[in-house]
Amino acid sequence: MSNVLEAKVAKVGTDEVTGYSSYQLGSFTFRRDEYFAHVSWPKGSHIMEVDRFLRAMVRDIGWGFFYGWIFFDDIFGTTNHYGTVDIFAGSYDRGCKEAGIDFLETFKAEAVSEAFETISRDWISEGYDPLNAPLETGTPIGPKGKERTDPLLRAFIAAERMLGLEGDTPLRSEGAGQGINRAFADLEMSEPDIECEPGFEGQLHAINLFDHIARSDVTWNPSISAVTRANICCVTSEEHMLPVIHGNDRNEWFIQLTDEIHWNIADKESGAPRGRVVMKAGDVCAMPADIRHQGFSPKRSMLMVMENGTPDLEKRYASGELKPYPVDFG
Amino acid sequence: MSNVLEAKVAKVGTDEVTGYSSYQLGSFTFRRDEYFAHVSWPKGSHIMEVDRFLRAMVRDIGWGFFYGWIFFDDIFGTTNHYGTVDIFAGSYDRGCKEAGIDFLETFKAEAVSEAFETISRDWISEGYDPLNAPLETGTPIGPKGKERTDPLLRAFIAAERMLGLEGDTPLRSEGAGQGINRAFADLEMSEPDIECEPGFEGQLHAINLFDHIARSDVTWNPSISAVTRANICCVTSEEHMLPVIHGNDRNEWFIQLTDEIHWNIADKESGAPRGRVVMKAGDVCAMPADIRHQGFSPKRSMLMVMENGTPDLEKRYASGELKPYPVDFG
Amino acid sequence: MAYQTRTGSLDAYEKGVIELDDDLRKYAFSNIFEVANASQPFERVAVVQNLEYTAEVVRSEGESGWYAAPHDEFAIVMDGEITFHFVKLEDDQVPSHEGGAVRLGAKPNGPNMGRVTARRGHQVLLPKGAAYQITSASPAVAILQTCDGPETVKRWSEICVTGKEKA
Amino acid sequence: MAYQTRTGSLDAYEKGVIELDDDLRKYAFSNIFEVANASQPFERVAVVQNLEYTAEVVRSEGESGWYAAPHDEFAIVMDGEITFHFVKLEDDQVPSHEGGAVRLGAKPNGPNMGRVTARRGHQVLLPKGAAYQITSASPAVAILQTCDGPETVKRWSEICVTGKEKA
Ligand SMILES: [Fe+3]
Ligand SMILES: [Fe+3]
Repeated sequence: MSNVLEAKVAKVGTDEVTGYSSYQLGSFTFRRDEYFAHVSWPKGSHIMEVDRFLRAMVRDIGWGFFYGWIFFDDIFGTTNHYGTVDIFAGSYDRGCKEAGIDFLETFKAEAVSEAFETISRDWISEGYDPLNAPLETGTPIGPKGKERTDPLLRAFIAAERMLGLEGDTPLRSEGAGQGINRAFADLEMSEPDIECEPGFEGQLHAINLFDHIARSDVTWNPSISAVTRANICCVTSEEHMLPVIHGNDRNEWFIQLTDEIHWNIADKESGAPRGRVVMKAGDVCAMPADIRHQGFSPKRSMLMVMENGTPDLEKRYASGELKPYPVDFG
Repeated sequence: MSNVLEAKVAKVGTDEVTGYSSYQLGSFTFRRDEYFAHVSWPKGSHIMEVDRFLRAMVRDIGWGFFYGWIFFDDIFGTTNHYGTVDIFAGSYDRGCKEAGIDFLETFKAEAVSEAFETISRDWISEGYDPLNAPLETGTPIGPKGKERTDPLLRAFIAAERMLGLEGDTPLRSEGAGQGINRAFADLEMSEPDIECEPGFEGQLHAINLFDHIARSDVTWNPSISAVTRANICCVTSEEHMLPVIHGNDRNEWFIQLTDEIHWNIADKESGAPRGRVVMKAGDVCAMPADIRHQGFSPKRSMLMVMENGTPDLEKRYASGELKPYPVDFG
Repeated sequence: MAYQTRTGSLDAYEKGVIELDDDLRKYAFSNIFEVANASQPFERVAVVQNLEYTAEVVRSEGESGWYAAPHDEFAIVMDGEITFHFVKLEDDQVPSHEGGAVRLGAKPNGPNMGRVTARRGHQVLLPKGAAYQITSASPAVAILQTCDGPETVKRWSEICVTGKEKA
Repeated sequence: MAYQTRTGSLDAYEKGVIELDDDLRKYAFSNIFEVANASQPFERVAVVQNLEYTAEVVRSEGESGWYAAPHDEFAIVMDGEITFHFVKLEDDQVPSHEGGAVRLGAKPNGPNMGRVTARRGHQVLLPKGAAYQITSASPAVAILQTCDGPETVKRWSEICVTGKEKA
């Protein structure tokens, strides 16, 4: 890991025509216009459609940089070192590396969080929420509008033990204004029947997990449903495309609960394609630690993601102590 | 060139939920859902955001497949052989080639035109025009809506000698309902003064070319302004991003008339990035015959494109008789 | 637009596709309904393994034995209807092996805590400190979120797409 | 939103950027205002060359000589104001060399066809069969769409970014 810069985000200026500000963090500068986000660094620069950029950025912050590599696209992204975070451009793209324009700087995680939040806050206006599916929100293109006053980032909602337990994260509900998403309106919903003997009140617990997922107004934003020791089981409601390409520093697993998601799989280091996995309801698939993956969900679907949150696990994979795939076929 | 298939487009079926039909041409199938276009072929498949796909497809037909390679994205596209057209997937992507999933079929040009028009017609609904800039049209996502009844494709408007000459292509005008684009509202416009001696009426000619360009309601859709023998001079009004990546089979030239465009340059064969060119008003740059290029115009700008339409020129470049760059520095 | 949500069941499921220029075993691609169809009632077949953590598929049909684990487990019903019966364990009855469910010799003596009946999409807590029995009148399927343990059945080569299946 | 259209001029232009892992000479990147600033009045400096076809930059300042070509040419005024004067040529006066403009020894004898005064953004036909003179009260810039000819000035190494400029 290279030097950890003590840099913090700084405003560079404000465009008079569009109203958007530009920012600097270390050697990176961030600028947007009506259509594009522009990232530049000493050896190069990169243009992304602003919708794609903002959808990636708010998730990256919301997830606390998640596990491993978060590619905003093939070129730009972050790597989580759990305390520090790399911002990179072209470092995991064969073409950029060969052209010698790749660049990487390591920052304190809080500095990157603060920078990304500052940029998102300035670049997002009322009527557009990058955590919503494209069919359910407005567009970020055009000049700066009215500032959003509601919370921009709805991070991971983390159940401690299980959703809906007393004192734990509550379930989503009609009463809280969380309606069933249009894409799940056809699902028959019922409540589990709990018959508890006197004296054991609160010790038996069951929920309608599908109902909870169906009421999520955000997409590609997993939240924890139940925890077994360091095994973190997340559920999420997926529509359109995962706005990032994820390169994990450990193995993770997907269980497709409803509908289908298409996953593009590529080599983690070079980005070279390895092919695709189409997961349909009931399918289970591991995402090995040596790939990057991006999902496409044409219809909103329900996905369960299993992550192993054991501390320092990334080091055991990086050192080769653990193989980059989960199952020994014997 | 491989065998030319005698295939024609065929409808495969219609999705009951979204209302969109799927189509087959040769070994390729084309399907769309609310968000994505899906192209599949015997060895693989590919997902593209439907807006990107349709913006590329209508231009590819409108241009008559243009010169050389039209990449819809890094993976999928067409190559013009002037009479026949290749449809390819991964054939010019290093990763796909190494993975062995690349595929190419050659069709008669009219068969590809017919297929792409049939698909576009079915997949585009009222309120969305892929020839317009994103800020000036609706979105193609969601289920099939009302069919558009106006002409879908506004091809190349080709002046024979020069725009506005009697009997040649007329200039755009307020009277014809062609207003000045919002992005050029600040430009002072005037008419050239023509003082013609008696007897020479119609022999002197001058126009406000900027006014003509400023009234274009389409973007990234060049039209011919003036012709010197086989030298085709095109003008176009550019906003957002060129919806294709162009790999030319000959040299072409850009003259930036107003504002600025960022061009990403990559190797034509492999797609490996070579860097970027930012062109500002008055800049002139050649696009050599061994690259692919994609432009980004944050503000609507005016661009002049010079193409050499000499017949069979592509063969002289392909054979190596002509160098893949235009100027001998001596 | 009237969306149609696709869920799977023992009787009707569609398996996806895995087309990769890689060793498919690294992805351990399986389908829980296919696994359940090929399982004995109450076999706990691992479909997910993350070091010591597992997700196991159970085909519930009739009455199971009694199970307990030294940690919380969770069940998600994916098809049919399952009733979970719970008996409170004394502290010294709670199994102390490393992890995963263990099958008890018989119904433990201890107070009935009650029962939970769950259907598709329901998630049920199988709390540490309780023993549970799984019952279904007709075949049903659940996913158990648990740890690798003495009851975990591994037959990866049979359940996963390895690219070596007969065409 | 009030957009601001950026045009260039002899006095104020901003040149873009070319950052490529390639021989920059293949791209022949130049700027017409920079070229015009460094040109003698009425030099026709090639900035585009597509085999026999060219675009040439002219700095118009005062009165030019008289030109004619064996094909149509076109001028686009990019800065200032330019008046083009036209004289009709007899058929046997039309130059018959391969292409591009040729400078005539003097104003040809023939009838005046008239004149065109053009400003920024205007395109003017310089028709085959006519001779033309270019005049400007103050310095102005035009791009000529024409062919490589006897008057075409080539100094690519001077006008183009080659990556070998002093820093
Ligand atoms: Fe992931
Ligand atoms: Fe091009």
